[in-house]
Amino acid sequence: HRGEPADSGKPRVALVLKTLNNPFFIEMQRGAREAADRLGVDLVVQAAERELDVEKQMQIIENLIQTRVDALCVTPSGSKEIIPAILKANRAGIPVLILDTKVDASAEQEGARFDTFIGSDNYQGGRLAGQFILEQLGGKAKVAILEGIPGHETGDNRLRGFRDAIAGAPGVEIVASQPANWERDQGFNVFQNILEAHPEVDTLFACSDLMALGALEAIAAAGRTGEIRIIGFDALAEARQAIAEGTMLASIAQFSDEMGRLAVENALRRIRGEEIPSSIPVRIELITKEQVDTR
Amino acid sequence: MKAITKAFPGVKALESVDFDLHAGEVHVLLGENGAGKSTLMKILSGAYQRDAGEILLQGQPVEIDTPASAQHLGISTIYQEFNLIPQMSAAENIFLGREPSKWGGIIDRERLHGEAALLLAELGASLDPSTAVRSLSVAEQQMVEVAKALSVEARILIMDEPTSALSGGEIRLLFETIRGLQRKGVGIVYISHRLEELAEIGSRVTVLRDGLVVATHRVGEVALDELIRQMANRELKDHFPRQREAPGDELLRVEDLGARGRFHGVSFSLCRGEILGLAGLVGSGRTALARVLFGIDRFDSGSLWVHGRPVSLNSPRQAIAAGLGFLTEDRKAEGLVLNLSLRENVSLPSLDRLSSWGVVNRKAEQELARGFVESLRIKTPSMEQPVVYLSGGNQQKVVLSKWLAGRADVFIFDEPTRGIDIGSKVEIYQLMNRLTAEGAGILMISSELPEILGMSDRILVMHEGRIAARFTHLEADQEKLLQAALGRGVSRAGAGAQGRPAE
Amino acid sequence: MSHLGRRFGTLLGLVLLCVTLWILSPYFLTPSNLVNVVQQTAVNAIIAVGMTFVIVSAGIDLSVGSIVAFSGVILASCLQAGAPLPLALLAGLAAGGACGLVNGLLITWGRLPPFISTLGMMSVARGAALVYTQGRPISGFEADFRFLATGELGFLPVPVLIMGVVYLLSHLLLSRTRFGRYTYAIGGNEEAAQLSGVSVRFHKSMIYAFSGLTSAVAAIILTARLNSAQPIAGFMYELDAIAAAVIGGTSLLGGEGTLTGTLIGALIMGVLRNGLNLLGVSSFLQQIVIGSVIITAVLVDALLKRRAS
Amino acid sequence: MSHLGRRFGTLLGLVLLCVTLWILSPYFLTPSNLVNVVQQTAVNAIIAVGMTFVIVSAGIDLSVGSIVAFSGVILASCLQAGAPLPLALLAGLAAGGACGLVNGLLITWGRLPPFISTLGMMSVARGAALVYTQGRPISGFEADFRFLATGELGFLPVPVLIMGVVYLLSHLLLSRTRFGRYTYAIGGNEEAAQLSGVSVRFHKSMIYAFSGLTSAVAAIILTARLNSAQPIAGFMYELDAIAAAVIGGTSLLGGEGTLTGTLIGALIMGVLRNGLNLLGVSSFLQQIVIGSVIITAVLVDALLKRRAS
Ligand SMILES: Nc1ncnc2c1ncn2[C@@H]1O[C@H](COP(=O)(O)OP(=O)(O)OP(=O)(O)O)[C@@H](O)[C@H]1O
Ligand SMILES: Nc1ncnc2c1ncn2[C@@H]1O[C@H](COP(=O)(O)OP(=O)(O)OP(=O)(O)O)[C@@H](O)[C@H]1O
Ligand SMILES: [Mg+2]
Ligand SMILES: [Mg+2]
Repeated sequence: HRGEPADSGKPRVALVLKTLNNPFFIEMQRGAREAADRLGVDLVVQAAERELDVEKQMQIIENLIQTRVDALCVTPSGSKEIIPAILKANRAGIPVLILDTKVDASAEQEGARFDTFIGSDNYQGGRLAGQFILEQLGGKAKVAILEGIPGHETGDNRLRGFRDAIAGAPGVEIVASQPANWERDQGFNVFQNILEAHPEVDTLFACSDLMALGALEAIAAAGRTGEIRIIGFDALAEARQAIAEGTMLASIAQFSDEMGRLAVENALRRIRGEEIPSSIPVRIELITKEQVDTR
Repeated sequence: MKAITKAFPGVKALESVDFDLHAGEVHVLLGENGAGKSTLMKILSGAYQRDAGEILLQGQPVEIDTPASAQHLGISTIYQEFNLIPQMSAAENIFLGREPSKWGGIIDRERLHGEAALLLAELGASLDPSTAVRSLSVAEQQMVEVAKALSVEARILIMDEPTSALSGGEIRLLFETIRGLQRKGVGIVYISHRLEELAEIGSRVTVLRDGLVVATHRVGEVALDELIRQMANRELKDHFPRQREAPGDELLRVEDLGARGRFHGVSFSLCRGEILGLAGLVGSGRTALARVLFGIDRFDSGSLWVHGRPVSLNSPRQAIAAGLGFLTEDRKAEGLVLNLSLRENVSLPSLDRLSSWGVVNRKAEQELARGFVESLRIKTPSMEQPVVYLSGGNQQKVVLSKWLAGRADVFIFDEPTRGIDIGSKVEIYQLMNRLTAEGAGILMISSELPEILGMSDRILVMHEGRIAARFTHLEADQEKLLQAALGRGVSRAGAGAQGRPAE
Repeated sequence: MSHLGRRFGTLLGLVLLCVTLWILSPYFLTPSNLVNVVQQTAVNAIIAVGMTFVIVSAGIDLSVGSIVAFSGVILASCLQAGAPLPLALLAGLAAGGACGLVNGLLITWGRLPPFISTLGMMSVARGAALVYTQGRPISGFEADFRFLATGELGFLPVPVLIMGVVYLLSHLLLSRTRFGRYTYAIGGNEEAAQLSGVSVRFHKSMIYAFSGLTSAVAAIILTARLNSAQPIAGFMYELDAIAAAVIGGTSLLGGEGTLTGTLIGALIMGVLRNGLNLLGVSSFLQQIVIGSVIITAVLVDALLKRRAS
Repeated sequence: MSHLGRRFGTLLGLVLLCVTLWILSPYFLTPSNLVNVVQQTAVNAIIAVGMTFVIVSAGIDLSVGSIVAFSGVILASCLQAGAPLPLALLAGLAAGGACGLVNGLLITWGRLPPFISTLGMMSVARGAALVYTQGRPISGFEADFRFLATGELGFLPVPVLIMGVVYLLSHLLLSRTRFGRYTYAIGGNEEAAQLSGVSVRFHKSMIYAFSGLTSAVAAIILTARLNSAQPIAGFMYELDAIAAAVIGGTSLLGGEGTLTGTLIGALIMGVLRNGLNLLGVSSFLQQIVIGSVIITAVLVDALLKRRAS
């Protein structure tokens, strides 16, 4: 009397995202969905309501294990906190593919096995942004930073990469670094306040495009459009448009749709018993006007 | 207590008051509403802190800074306003703070209920100790309060208007209990506005007026009229000023009305210009009837006419629109919005009339409130005083004003003079006279038989949810009413009131 | 007295905060920064208006943030579909008011506790916004709409003006009208209000609808300001709005509160966040400071009150 | 009667939910999944214990999530510093209890509204956790500690066992002891409780300390489960805990509520989330479903109650 979800005979792949409250992951979902439709895969996408909630992500994985999916693709909300969940999947004999965020090195000690890592490095992305300032902007900048939620790993990595890249560069000075909690409206407010205290700021690095787009409007409200170079992160569609219009200078693209596609493709290969590489790098690029225009 | 002084913002409640209490006596405290009686006792019980003065217990100065420390000193209190936890059972309330327990902290429920049942039975209260207090009637709650105070072995027992919500039977039993305590050497402070009680149980009496002690007498050495003069600072001649014209058209008619489990077969009518008294014992169904008449609760059988038309009232709003007004017996729970001001409480049912385009006319509101403050002599520092800070009697006057201010002509008054001093009562009776003269009819529920006898034109007596007897005010007397309320001699008394049939 | 004392205490808290910031930062007490602060406060302050009505009536509204998102995307999609500005605004307001009304009906006719009904609405409205937009923001509007955030009349930015008008009208509504009086009465003693002939169900429903409406007004400003409506907007706004009301002296037990108090409460939070940015306080420390300042501001108030009594 | 009716209604809601899921998904009613659900519910359910005490006393505790994070990192740092397990556990519990006690003291001696004091603590404890760890999680513990999450006694996972013990003891505390009676009394009518000689200040302080303590117990399980203590853990847990209590029939106005109700409330939320995952409902729709189910579950309850009266 009860429908048997696996009755289609299609391979079932689960994709567990950090959250769907973020265009980055919506793109990832889209990429995965397209691949799944193409390849005849039964794709289940689940995400916690809140990106920070590592425990909810663990619950989702536990629950999906109960439904005996054929493969599990996960974007870890916490690089260490994901390990117990991977162990559970291992025990259930479900292949695990990690996306976007690397699993902490201690996984090996713990005996947690995953089949591949598909993605790029947030730390690397932060470095790219920093190097861009050094190399392309003449190495001179008074920088303000908009941080994500304090203590949130993704933001921390981007931030560390950025700071490491510009460390020691004589002409680059960080004059302000404040959290705007990943949110567009806080990006607006916080940057408006930073501009009050530091009118000399000429460069903004925002740990996500959402905050950058908020700041963009704050700059417009202050009548200083074009005076401040904005570098965002994620290369959202809106950010690309802003880059094309010249109101934003650059953003870091991680191609999450590609990650989604690769995840489904490789999950399928893994289910069929084929070998897959233990690491599948996805491009990470700095997007500027040229790249946007050539698309 | 020596030279006790206490001020509230805008009010000097007590001014250098001396008060003493001997073991085994009942010291009655008299005074008008707002005279400071409750305040004085709250200082003794640790609920308030005095501004100046001294408290001596058996000659030793003591510091009473919390209710708990008063309890340790053997001072037990029945407050004028109920202090019960509505969600908890009667038994739990009675022993709150002193639960019988075993193994350090686990409550011994059996003992709790057993002892509570015993205490309540002693007081003649036939209520199940496990019922939640919020579903008890006001009178029953009062019994719980009394039981709560008696559950401690106290040296001093303070009783602030313990009988204002009770009727004859319970009062007698309560007095028995008081006498028993007296014999055990407990000193009792007794506050009441029912002066007839004074002679019955009082040993000494102290009169307070405006926060000052006027005099202390031995009971029996002073005439009632003299006490009244000392309280009110004026003469009071007629305690029940009755002025009535011949009754006019019928306002309200009830036929065979019944609500399951509460009352049945109730029929009567109320005409313009008359006061219909409704007497009965606690729990006889009077309040339940009033609630149905006002559209709060539904009836299961029978019918209801207002102004000659059959109506079915589904909400108080509809009842008010139909010309009804209902003064509830529980002023704190149902009558007042405690944190709103006097002005705002008085005008609440009349806001439709007092506002234009939804904007409240404050001037008109103030005028309205001022009128009642003056005519009912409500003691308050201002019209803007939140009613929570008024004395009990003055709160009652606010509830009364609230309904007098409306445009009703069918009034249901449930214990209207509860806690009101004798002087103000007369004023309220005069107001009732004025209402009837203007063509209103009043259904007056009261447990004070003198009031029922003194003010009603006709009297109904309820017993266990039925009308047990009907009288005209001429044929009734205390004994007849009491017998009927107890369910005795119904048939004999029943015929008289049919003199003016409902039809 | 107690009312006034209360408001005075929080006002003192605000003043103390401002003086501290004025000493610590040269940028704080500049006209442009002050205008910024008020402007940044507008969204929360406006949501807090409806919240104050709700809390005064002894309720709570957890759905305001989600209603901001929902009415924002409705408004934005109307604008993008080319609807004339007034119509789009009306659609946004109607969406917010409707969500609020559903809250009210669930509470009055469904007899749900306000916490549950608005918690449910919080999820449902957010989910509806996400489904409606497929999770994507709707961005890029005409100048006439954006004027609502970027425009100035005299030296006053339009959002500040809107906030002023909302506060003025709502203050009159709460303190001068029958509707306001019934709100206090319901919050103070619902049963007494009912027995006094107040149609409690009707009024409560209206109170929640009003809260939905003010959230929609906030959504208009937010959308115009960011030039974008996001389905994930307004996240955790309920907490800020409740905080503004409670810091401003509104009691969660109902029956007490004023809109001047709420405005002060919202300003305290706005000034605090602004100050932390101006001072460049490190992100980890910010949380500690915010918490401590909120506690201190209200402690000042509580102490003053104790003095008075 | 009303108590029982209330609990019965929510229980019926839970049963209906389970039956629906059983029909919709073959994976739901398997022993392993049921154990799984209960285990996932443990953290929220345990936090909700303290929350129930607080709400019954007519208060609110917004700081539970932050206390989870704070006591988690204290515990974790003790473990990493090589402290013996019992000592580390004690340190974590003490940290939680202390935060709760501060809440209580601010409320009783500082006369702050519970909302404000715990809102402040929510920020401060979170900030303290961030500063203490410099924002980084503390991970990797010995097997003996992790046993608290991964171990099983018989077929019962240890977290479920801990939850059972916490509920049993707390239920006795709330329903059988003076402490419990006073909690109800304070919530029902604080003034009356005071006048009856209950030391309201002392008891309230203890109630908030107890809530801090149960949050710390939850932190132990959470940390062991994730093998990591994060300074940002427990974000928005307060909402889930309050929801569990309120769905379970605890009134935010105080004086009413039971722990069996709260447990049912927590299970409803846990089962619901589990079921949505099993069914593979899309994330956007999930929010709509969660909101609707919460409303429906409590509506069932409200309807039953109306029938009864
Ligand atoms: N908490 C308070 N705050 C402000 N004023 C108060 C407070 N309590 C009492 N008062 C005022 O003190 C005066 C004395 O009040 P009290 O309650 O002692 O009167 P009472 O003699 O008991 O009157 P009643 O017969 O009406 O009970 C009154 O004017 C009252 O308004
Ligand atoms: N609709 C109702 N819902 C709940 N309880 C009710 C309702 N109507 C009446 N009661 C309760 O039923 C009990 C009996 O009330 P009843 O009206 O019989 O008392 P009464 O005659 O008014 O007594 P009193 O002398 O106290 O006025 C009381 O506890 C009252 O509160
Ligand atoms: Mg008194
Ligand atoms: Mg009665």
